[in-house]
Amino acid sequence: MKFAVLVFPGSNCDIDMYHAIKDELGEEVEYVWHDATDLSEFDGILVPGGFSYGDYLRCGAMANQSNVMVEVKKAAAEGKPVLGVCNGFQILTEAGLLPGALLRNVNLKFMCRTVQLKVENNNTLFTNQYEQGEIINIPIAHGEGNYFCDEETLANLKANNQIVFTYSGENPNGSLEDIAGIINEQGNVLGMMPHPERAANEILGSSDGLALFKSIVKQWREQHV
Amino acid sequence: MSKLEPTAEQIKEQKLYADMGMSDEEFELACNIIGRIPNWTETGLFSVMWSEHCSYKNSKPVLRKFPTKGPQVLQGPGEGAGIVDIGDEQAVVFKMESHNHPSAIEPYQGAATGVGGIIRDVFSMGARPIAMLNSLRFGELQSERGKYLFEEVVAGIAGYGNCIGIPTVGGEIQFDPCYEGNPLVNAMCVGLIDHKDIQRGIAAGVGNTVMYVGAKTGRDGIHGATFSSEELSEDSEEKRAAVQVGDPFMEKLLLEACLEVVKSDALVGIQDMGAAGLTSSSAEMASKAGTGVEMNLDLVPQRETGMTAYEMMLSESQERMLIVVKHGREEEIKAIFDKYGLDAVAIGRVTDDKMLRLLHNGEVVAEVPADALAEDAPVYHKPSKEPAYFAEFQAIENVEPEVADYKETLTALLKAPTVASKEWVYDQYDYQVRTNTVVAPGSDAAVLRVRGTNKGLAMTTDCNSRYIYLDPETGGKIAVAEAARNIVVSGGEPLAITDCLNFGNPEKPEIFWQLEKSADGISAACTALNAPVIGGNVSLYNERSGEAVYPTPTIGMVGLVKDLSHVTTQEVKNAGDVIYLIGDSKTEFGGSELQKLIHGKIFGQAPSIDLDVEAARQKAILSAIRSGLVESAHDVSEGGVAVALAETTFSAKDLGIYVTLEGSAVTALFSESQSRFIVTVKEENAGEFEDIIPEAKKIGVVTDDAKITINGDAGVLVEGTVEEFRSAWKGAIPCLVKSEA
Amino acid sequence: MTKVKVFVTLKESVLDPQGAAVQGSLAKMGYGEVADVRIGKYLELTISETTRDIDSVVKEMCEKLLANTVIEDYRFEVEEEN
Amino acid sequence: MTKVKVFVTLKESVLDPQGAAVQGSLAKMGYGEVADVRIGKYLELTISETTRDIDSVVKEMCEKLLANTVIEDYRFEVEEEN
Ligand SMILES: Nc1ncnc2c1ncn2[C@@H]1O[C@H](COP(=O)(O)OP(=O)(O)O)[C@@H](O)[C@H]1O
Ligand SMILES: [Mg+2]
Repeated sequence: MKFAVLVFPGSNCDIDMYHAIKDELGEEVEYVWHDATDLSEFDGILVPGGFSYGDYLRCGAMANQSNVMVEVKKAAAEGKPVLGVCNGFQILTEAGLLPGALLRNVNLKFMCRTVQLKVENNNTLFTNQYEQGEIINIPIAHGEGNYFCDEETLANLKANNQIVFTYSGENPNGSLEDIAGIINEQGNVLGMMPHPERAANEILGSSDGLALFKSIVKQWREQHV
Repeated sequence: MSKLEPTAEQIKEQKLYADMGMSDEEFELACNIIGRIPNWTETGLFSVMWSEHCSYKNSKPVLRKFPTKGPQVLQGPGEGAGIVDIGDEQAVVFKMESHNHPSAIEPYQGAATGVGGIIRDVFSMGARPIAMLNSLRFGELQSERGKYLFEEVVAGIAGYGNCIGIPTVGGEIQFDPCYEGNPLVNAMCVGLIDHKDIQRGIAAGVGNTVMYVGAKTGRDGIHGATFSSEELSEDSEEKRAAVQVGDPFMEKLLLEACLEVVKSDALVGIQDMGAAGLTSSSAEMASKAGTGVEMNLDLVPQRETGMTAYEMMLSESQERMLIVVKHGREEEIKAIFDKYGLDAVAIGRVTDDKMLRLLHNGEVVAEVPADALAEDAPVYHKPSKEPAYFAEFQAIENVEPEVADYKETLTALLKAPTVASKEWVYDQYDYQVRTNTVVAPGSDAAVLRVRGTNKGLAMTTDCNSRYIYLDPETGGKIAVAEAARNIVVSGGEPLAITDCLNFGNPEKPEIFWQLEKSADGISAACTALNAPVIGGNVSLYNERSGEAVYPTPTIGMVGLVKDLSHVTTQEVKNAGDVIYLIGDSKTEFGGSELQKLIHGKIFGQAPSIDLDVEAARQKAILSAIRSGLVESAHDVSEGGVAVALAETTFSAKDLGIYVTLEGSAVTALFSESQSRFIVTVKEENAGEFEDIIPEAKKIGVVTDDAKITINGDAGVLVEGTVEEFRSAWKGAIPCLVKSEA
Repeated sequence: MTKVKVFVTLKESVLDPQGAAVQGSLAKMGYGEVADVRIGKYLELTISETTRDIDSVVKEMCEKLLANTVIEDYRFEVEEEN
Repeated sequence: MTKVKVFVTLKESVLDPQGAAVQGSLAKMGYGEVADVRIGKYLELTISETTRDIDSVVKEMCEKLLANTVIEDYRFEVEEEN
């Protein structure tokens, strides 16, 4: 399986994502610059964290104007897996690929720590390697991860089982309903604030994030043999 | 804005140079060097390059004392940052720098631009920055202003470092009233480089092209270096030109572009525009290469209209670099910067006449020998005098303070902001980005893996300025020794140090004495511990309304972890492990947390240190760690053994400790004697461990009850749950920051 | 040159933790009379001569980039040319 | 209840990295006519009845908290009471 890691000016978790795929997962992966106009050779799109365009104005807003986002929308419509982590999640909401928005953390501070997540839905292409209800340790590092959407959207998310991860125990940023990650209705676009790519090797404290990437590959293999 | 500039005659007659911080003698010297009276722009060039901040004119004689050589050193002091070999054709690059005065005026931007500046120093060597550390000093978080400074400085460091995507992995913070009006903000950057990519800041090759890259020049920070070379006073706020605002996004682009450019053989030299911006970078690059540089200022990218030559040359706008490129290959280089949307403009060329020549609006507006600016600043041997307080303190005998309740005292020490958990701070730093952080903040040194190898780099910043105030020479030794201890207990071998010498006004003989003596101490310890000085920074005039800060020569040290399996952390690991204490606890309380707690001030003698003992012990501990015998290791610092023991339980999972300490209780618990360590070892390895470190004393065991029990000769001294001590330690800073004054 | 002032504010229904924090600080500082604070963005655009209709261009920019209409409202004022 | 609108902007000579980045994005999006963007803060204060003089209270609050006068300027408008 071949992954693209998008790189916007100011992305900074791009190499983390790249190495998680290459070194820990052992799959093919390439960096793709923000002005790329063709993603057809890739089977999965990873939108990494960081501070695209400095996160000036609004997190993810300027990145959403890049050429490559047109292609990301195409890939999403074709049903390819698209994963946005942290700033990647913010970009996907700005792009309208996922509902809602991410506001400033309630304590108004950037937070870096490892949190516990609950797998709310293991029946997705991103989570099939987890147990339903499993608690996993994944780091967060963000200043604006406070998920918000209106009531109607929330009702839809619930009705369609689109809430994939919630914070378990402590809710670090004030997210609505402890939401840490959501998926689109079609089930192929996932956005989450915590960083699974930072939890891909025990030497860094946790390898609980690896199963997420393994889930993507498993599903893809099943469909492509 | 372009009002008429004073003429050369006016500058001389009205002594206008004095406002720029130049003395009469210095102005005369400048006149002699160029054989005429310098014009306004030229006077500006001299004044800023001859400021303490750029020329080290007062501190040079002191800096010469430092040992700077060793087989591991690839680049010592003199370039943007020092470089040390780590094998496999790789090297580590690091440096620390202060941004004290800007942070006192505008703490968020002051700290942020300090971080940005030190990062540029590292990537201008061609290195990829991999980690940031810092060393901070504030007042005691009692006043609103004090809290504001603390919160904003931390936010500024976080804001810049997080955005640019370099993990901030460690640091240290002390709180003392002497820093209330003049906080210290020292930032350190560590980078990684392949030997073949090492760059230098030189303008070599007559006819080559000088290019300006990065952010546009504005009127911000004009005369910043001069401002840093004066005491702070009530009118400092007004005196300051437009405050520099950091743009970490711009710097991220500049960083990536420069690291691409250094791979090109079209690049000849590169240097960041730090203090004194365009002036220092051009003059220094020419001087180092033995060439001259001619620049046409009309071509400098400008953010504001109507800027004069003087303003452009003295601006300290951030996120800019000066590079020298082989003639004819400018377009290749420009293409790389274009990709990142950055300005890269040819503004001049390298000449053979050793002059810095500036053109503006078709006229030569300055013509000064580059060496005169970069090399020929006068060097002063300031008078030095032992302050009266020193003899008084030395005459005070070491006595053991009285403590009524040991548990209460331990709790109070854990709550002292200098000892308390710094989690509130490092929670705001992205310490994991780039996924190499093996040991995150919270243990002794931070450890990063070197991707693609099995090696690691341990790093720390340390300086107990209270000891240095009491006894600069001894305190200087301790600062280096403590840094080395933190490296060693983490499984690393000290490689080298960088330092940041934060002192008061060197024109006061007592301050100069502090500077000299602490440099002696640092030198002795660096020699004993085989950790040469590869670079650093001097920040003098740290005074507010005549009151100097404690002498604070911060030490930043990097060590090599030869194999990641050696990585060791401070928290205890398994119930049943044996706890050892290495080193004697003596009646030493001068400058201690306990003294501060009881008396509200410090006095007396600093703890003593024997560098031979220190070196031998560090060697032994590292060898035990490398033999795989050590489960956890921690050095004993502020607050003594009781605090160190408690700290070993705070991030352990449901474990506790049960120990018995010999000797007088207050000394055993709270003395701050040096060269002590706490180590835990699996029971089955105890014999082998004792063979390596015969002097290690078994003091107890790790328990599974999450309790801390410390016994003395005559029974229980301290007993409580880990949780009650942990919450005191963890809650202290958040509580201070929130509470009202 | 035309100056345009753009105001971007959080929608009524969206929580404004920053505004709440400022209101809390003001109360502590003795300004109890400040009952509510909402914080938004204020942008000043300088627009050079253009053949396009300023109002519709600015509206477009707001919709596409300057505001996120899921959580924010915007309004703008076009100043006299000079 | 009185509404006060406070505008906090960076001083002229202070760099505005946000504004510069937004201007760059707008240019790429085809809005080349936007020559300059400066970004500031816009605060809406709701002030309950008070015996103090609104103007001087707001000025005080701006100086002390709402603006960082080292790098920012501020101005405000007091709206009619209702
Ligand atoms: N300003 C800071 N930034 C990041 N980490 C910090 C800072 N201050 C302290 N820390 C971290 O907190 C831990 C304890 O610091 P400290 O008490 O200074 O340790 P030590 O006494 O071993 O030098 C260390 O891991 C250190 O890196
Ligand atoms: Mg330590």
